[in-house]
Amino acid sequence: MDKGYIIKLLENLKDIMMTNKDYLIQLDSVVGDGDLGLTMSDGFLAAYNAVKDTDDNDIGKILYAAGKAMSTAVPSTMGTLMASGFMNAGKVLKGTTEVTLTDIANLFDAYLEGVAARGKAKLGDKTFLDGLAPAVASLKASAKNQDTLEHAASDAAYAAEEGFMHTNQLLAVHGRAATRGEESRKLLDPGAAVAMLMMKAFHKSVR
Amino acid sequence: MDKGYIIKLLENLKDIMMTNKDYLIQLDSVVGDGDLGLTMSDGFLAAYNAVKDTDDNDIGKILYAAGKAMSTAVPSTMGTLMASGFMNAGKVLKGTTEVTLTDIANLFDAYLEGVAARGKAKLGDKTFLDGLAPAVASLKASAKNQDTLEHAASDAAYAAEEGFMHTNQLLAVHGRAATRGEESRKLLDPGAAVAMLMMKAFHKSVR
Amino acid sequence: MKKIINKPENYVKEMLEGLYIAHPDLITYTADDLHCLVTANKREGKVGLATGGGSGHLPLFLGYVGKGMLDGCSVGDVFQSPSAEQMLAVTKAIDSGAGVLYIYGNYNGDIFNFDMAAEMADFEENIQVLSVVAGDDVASAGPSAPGEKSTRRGVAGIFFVFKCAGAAADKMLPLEEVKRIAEKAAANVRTMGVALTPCTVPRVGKPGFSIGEDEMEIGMGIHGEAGIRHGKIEPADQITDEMLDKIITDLPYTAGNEVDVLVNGLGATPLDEQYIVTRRISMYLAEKNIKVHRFYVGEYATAIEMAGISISVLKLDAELKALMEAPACTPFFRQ
Amino acid sequence: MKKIINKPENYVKEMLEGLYIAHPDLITYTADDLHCLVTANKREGKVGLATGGGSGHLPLFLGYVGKGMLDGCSVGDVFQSPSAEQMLAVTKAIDSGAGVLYIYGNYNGDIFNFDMAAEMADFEENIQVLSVVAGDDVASAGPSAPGEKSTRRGVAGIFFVFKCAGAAADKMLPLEEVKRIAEKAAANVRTMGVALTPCTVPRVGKPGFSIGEDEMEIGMGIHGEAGIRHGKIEPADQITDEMLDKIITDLPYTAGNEVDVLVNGLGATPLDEQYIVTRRISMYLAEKNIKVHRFYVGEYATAIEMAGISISVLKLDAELKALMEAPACTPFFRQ
Ligand SMILES: Nc1ncnc2c1ncn2[C@@H]1O[C@H](COP(=O)(O)OP(=O)(O)O)[C@@H](O)[C@H]1O
Ligand SMILES: Nc1ncnc2c1ncn2[C@@H]1O[C@H](COP(=O)(O)OP(=O)(O)O)[C@@H](O)[C@H]1O
Ligand SMILES: [Mg+2]
Ligand SMILES: [Mg+2]
Ligand SMILES: [Mg+2]
Ligand SMILES: [Mg+2]
Repeated sequence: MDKGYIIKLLENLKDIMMTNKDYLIQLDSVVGDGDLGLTMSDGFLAAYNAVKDTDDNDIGKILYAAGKAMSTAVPSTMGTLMASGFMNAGKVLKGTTEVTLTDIANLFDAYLEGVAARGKAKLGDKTFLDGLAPAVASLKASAKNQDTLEHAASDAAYAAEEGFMHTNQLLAVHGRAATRGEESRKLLDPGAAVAMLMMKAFHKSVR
Repeated sequence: MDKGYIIKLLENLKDIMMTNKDYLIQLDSVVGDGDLGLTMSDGFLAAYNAVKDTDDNDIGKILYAAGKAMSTAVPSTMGTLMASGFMNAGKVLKGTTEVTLTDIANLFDAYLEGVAARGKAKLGDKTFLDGLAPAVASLKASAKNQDTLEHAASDAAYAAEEGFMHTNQLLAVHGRAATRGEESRKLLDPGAAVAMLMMKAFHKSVR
Repeated sequence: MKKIINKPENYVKEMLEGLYIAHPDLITYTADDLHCLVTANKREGKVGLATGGGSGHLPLFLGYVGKGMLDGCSVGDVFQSPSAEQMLAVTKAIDSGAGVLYIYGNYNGDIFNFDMAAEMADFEENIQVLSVVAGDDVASAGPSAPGEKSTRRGVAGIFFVFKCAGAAADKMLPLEEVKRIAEKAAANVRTMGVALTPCTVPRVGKPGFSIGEDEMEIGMGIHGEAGIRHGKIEPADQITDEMLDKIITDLPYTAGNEVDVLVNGLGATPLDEQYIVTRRISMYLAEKNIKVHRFYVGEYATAIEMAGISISVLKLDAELKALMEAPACTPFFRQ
Repeated sequence: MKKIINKPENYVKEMLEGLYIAHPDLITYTADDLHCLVTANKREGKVGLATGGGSGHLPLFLGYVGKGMLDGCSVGDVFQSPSAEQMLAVTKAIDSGAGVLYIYGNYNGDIFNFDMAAEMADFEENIQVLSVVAGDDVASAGPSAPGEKSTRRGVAGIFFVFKCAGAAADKMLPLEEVKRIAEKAAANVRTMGVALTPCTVPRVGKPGFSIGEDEMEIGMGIHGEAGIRHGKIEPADQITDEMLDKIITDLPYTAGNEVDVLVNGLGATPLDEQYIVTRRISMYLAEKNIKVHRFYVGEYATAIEMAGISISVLKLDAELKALMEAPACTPFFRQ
């Protein structure tokens, strides 16, 4: 798969954030300031628009450019974290023009790393990481097992969803949610919902 | 009559303002900021206190000192005007140690002059002047006619009351009341009520 | 009443105590009376400039005492004139033989007391005192006929009069000259304001009037005096234009004029809004070909915690412009 | 929502336009983007100081760009971080080879973006960038363990960090030294606030939270973050004492210490009340034998039109004291 696939992936990511704008707003309104639906739809749109007509074949550069566009468009907490994910994935995949399942596992792993390096949250801190990390682990296992791409994506989406659903067991320690202390525990984390949506879009992109 | 009478007059003025504190507050609340009852009772009290134990026999100096004390105690519109009245009366009566009806007519005439010079209002502007001016005219006429003091004071009190009652025909052109324009016309002027009370106290002081 | 205060009757006293604590290098008081505020840096031989008025308008009036502006200020209770005796005490403290100029706003109580103080200064102390009364609020009355006394209220525009007269006195000009300049500044400044919320005198404890939840009062005075119209709140640009229309045509200010502009917050209005208004003023005046020499933006004359803004415009000539540019250092104004 | 604005979505843009119109001698912008504010008086060879953050806190942050303080500020939407790219544009504009120091408040969005900008500046532009994050609000979290990152929010106390670092950079000290001084100032400042009313983000149009009619919230953050307790309004002296008790014991500040004190209005609170609080602080600290070198009183960091006050205390040593005394000239702060 070449850059055409990556751009399709970005398009699917944009579409799912647009479709779920109100859902994200609703989740973030309970825990935070309610802007997540707006920032994610605006941000992934900006990312997609920045590269959809690119002449570049370098998948790394494309991802980096998408991330930069996103960081400019939506400098909110999640906006900057998602941008950091794309930019780190871009650095890791720099020079690549074709990707396999292993590369895609590496892509999301680098994305996760980028977010983690920027946000300095730990697993279990009730953040985006708790949605994406299980999916990345699943992808890596699938790559090792030489699963089909579609099967790997389906498993990853399922893992992300489980990760998200599990966030209502966790205590928030970052951002606005953290100011609620113990009360935050029973709520679902909006950022982790974004991870779940990302993996759903990834699944769709390989079907 | 010597300074003993003047001090008694000041005492009666103080008493009547204390007794009518709420009445003046009420009148001023309709037209202005409602402080007139407080400033007049505080002001005439300060005037009386400043001279009640004086060793000075000079009636002019006593009146001047009473006015100065009043101006310090209550630097509001009416406070300063009443102080100016006393101070001008003091200047005119300076050196006098005994007073007759004619002197008292001069005293209130000078008081009126002092207020007018300070406030620069004209008769008919719906102010204190419209209460006091008819009383002073009446006193002067009584002095000319060589009326008894008590009779003169009674006439003056009556004239002041009439003057006050007449202020609901006049258009306010000074102070807060003026901001109401034509609407001010149907209201009684609180400052003119003070003139009426002054003349009532004067009447009491000679009975 | 949502205020961070102690006993309302101590409001002014405690505010003044805080002021003297915070600005010992610039201000002090005389006659053992906190209300008699004077500069800590008296200059011998200079004309003394004094103002005074009720509290509740900070930084007006006392905040402009310092270097290059005023020398003294008598401070009254909230919205109440200080006494003539207090004014006299300030006058005595700041006079150094060159005489004293009073500059204050056009309010009955203040006029009566300053007049009385001027007489006392003359009779009792042999100090020469002249007075300039500022009445810049175009919403408060029509223009006065030539020779007639203005019936307009004094509002934020008095800042320009303080600044020009202060710079003139600082140049060691004689009393008559300083007065001429103060009068010239006063004659060339016009102000208009808009209020969105009322204000609460601490001793009264509740707002003295009310403005509907979605309404504004155009032309309201800084004690809540009625304006020229009230109505629904409009966009900032529209409100600004309405105020400028009144101001510009009053003096009038015409194409080719150069002006200084003061955008003044009345107490609760954020600086952001003041700058949004500044932006529109700049566009409006550019269109009329009136050149802005300098904008002053911030809280210069407030009405306790009223929300609202006023705009003051000073028409400049070479003389006033140079005086406006002179340095000044006071607790609230530095240039 | 009682505001003098035009379309809420143009609030920040129009505010910025007004600012550039009013202060052309001090500030300008770079990268063709109003949000990328830089000094109009760049000094070659000097370490560049940049800050940034959401709008709604004027004069924070941009109001401290000028001579002797900051060189640049990226401006976000109301209560929202500016973007890393905007920060980078400011960084490029203010660097003159000596490197750039970022000083900003401890908020997630700002941290992420400033970190990203610092990386970009390094990778893409080869500009050396260091950062100091200010977290002075004692009400927002407990003190952090040694070596641990503070989780405290940055509030008005950042003014002291700007002032000290600004003066250090003005002395042409190298980047590492300016950073050391900024860190020292940040380590020695503590703040606590009290809020009486909520504030309204223009695009939202209604208050984000509410405070009971006769209630206050002690320790509330400048975006309305929950405080440490809410209750009936108390006398100013009592509120002041409660805030100072928390501040003083936190660092701690002890007998013999010398401090600078900032009494900050949050937007709608009149100066009078700020001085009433100043008075009490002076009494309180005198009793504890802590000497006040200087009081700063006024609006230094607001929360749109919130009513309330914060108190910040900076512990001085000879080095910080000299830096605090250095001159500065910015749109909102002159000394
Ligand atoms: N340090 C962090 N690392 C990873 N994710 C984080 C971190 N802090 C917050 N988040 C995520 O950000 C989400 C909120 O994002 P967003 O709405 O943009 O925040 P805000 O509006 O408060 O700036 C949270 O639900 C959480 O998942
Ligand atoms: N220029 C003036 N000359 C004489 N009396 C005046 C003048 N202006 C106002 N007054 C009187 O003052 C009264 C109001 O006094 P006061 O309550 O002290 O005023 P305020 O509270 O507005 O300062 C009016 O009722 C009127 O009689
Ligand atoms: Mg959010
Ligand atoms: Mg947000
Ligand atoms: Mg009254
Ligand atoms: Mg009154």
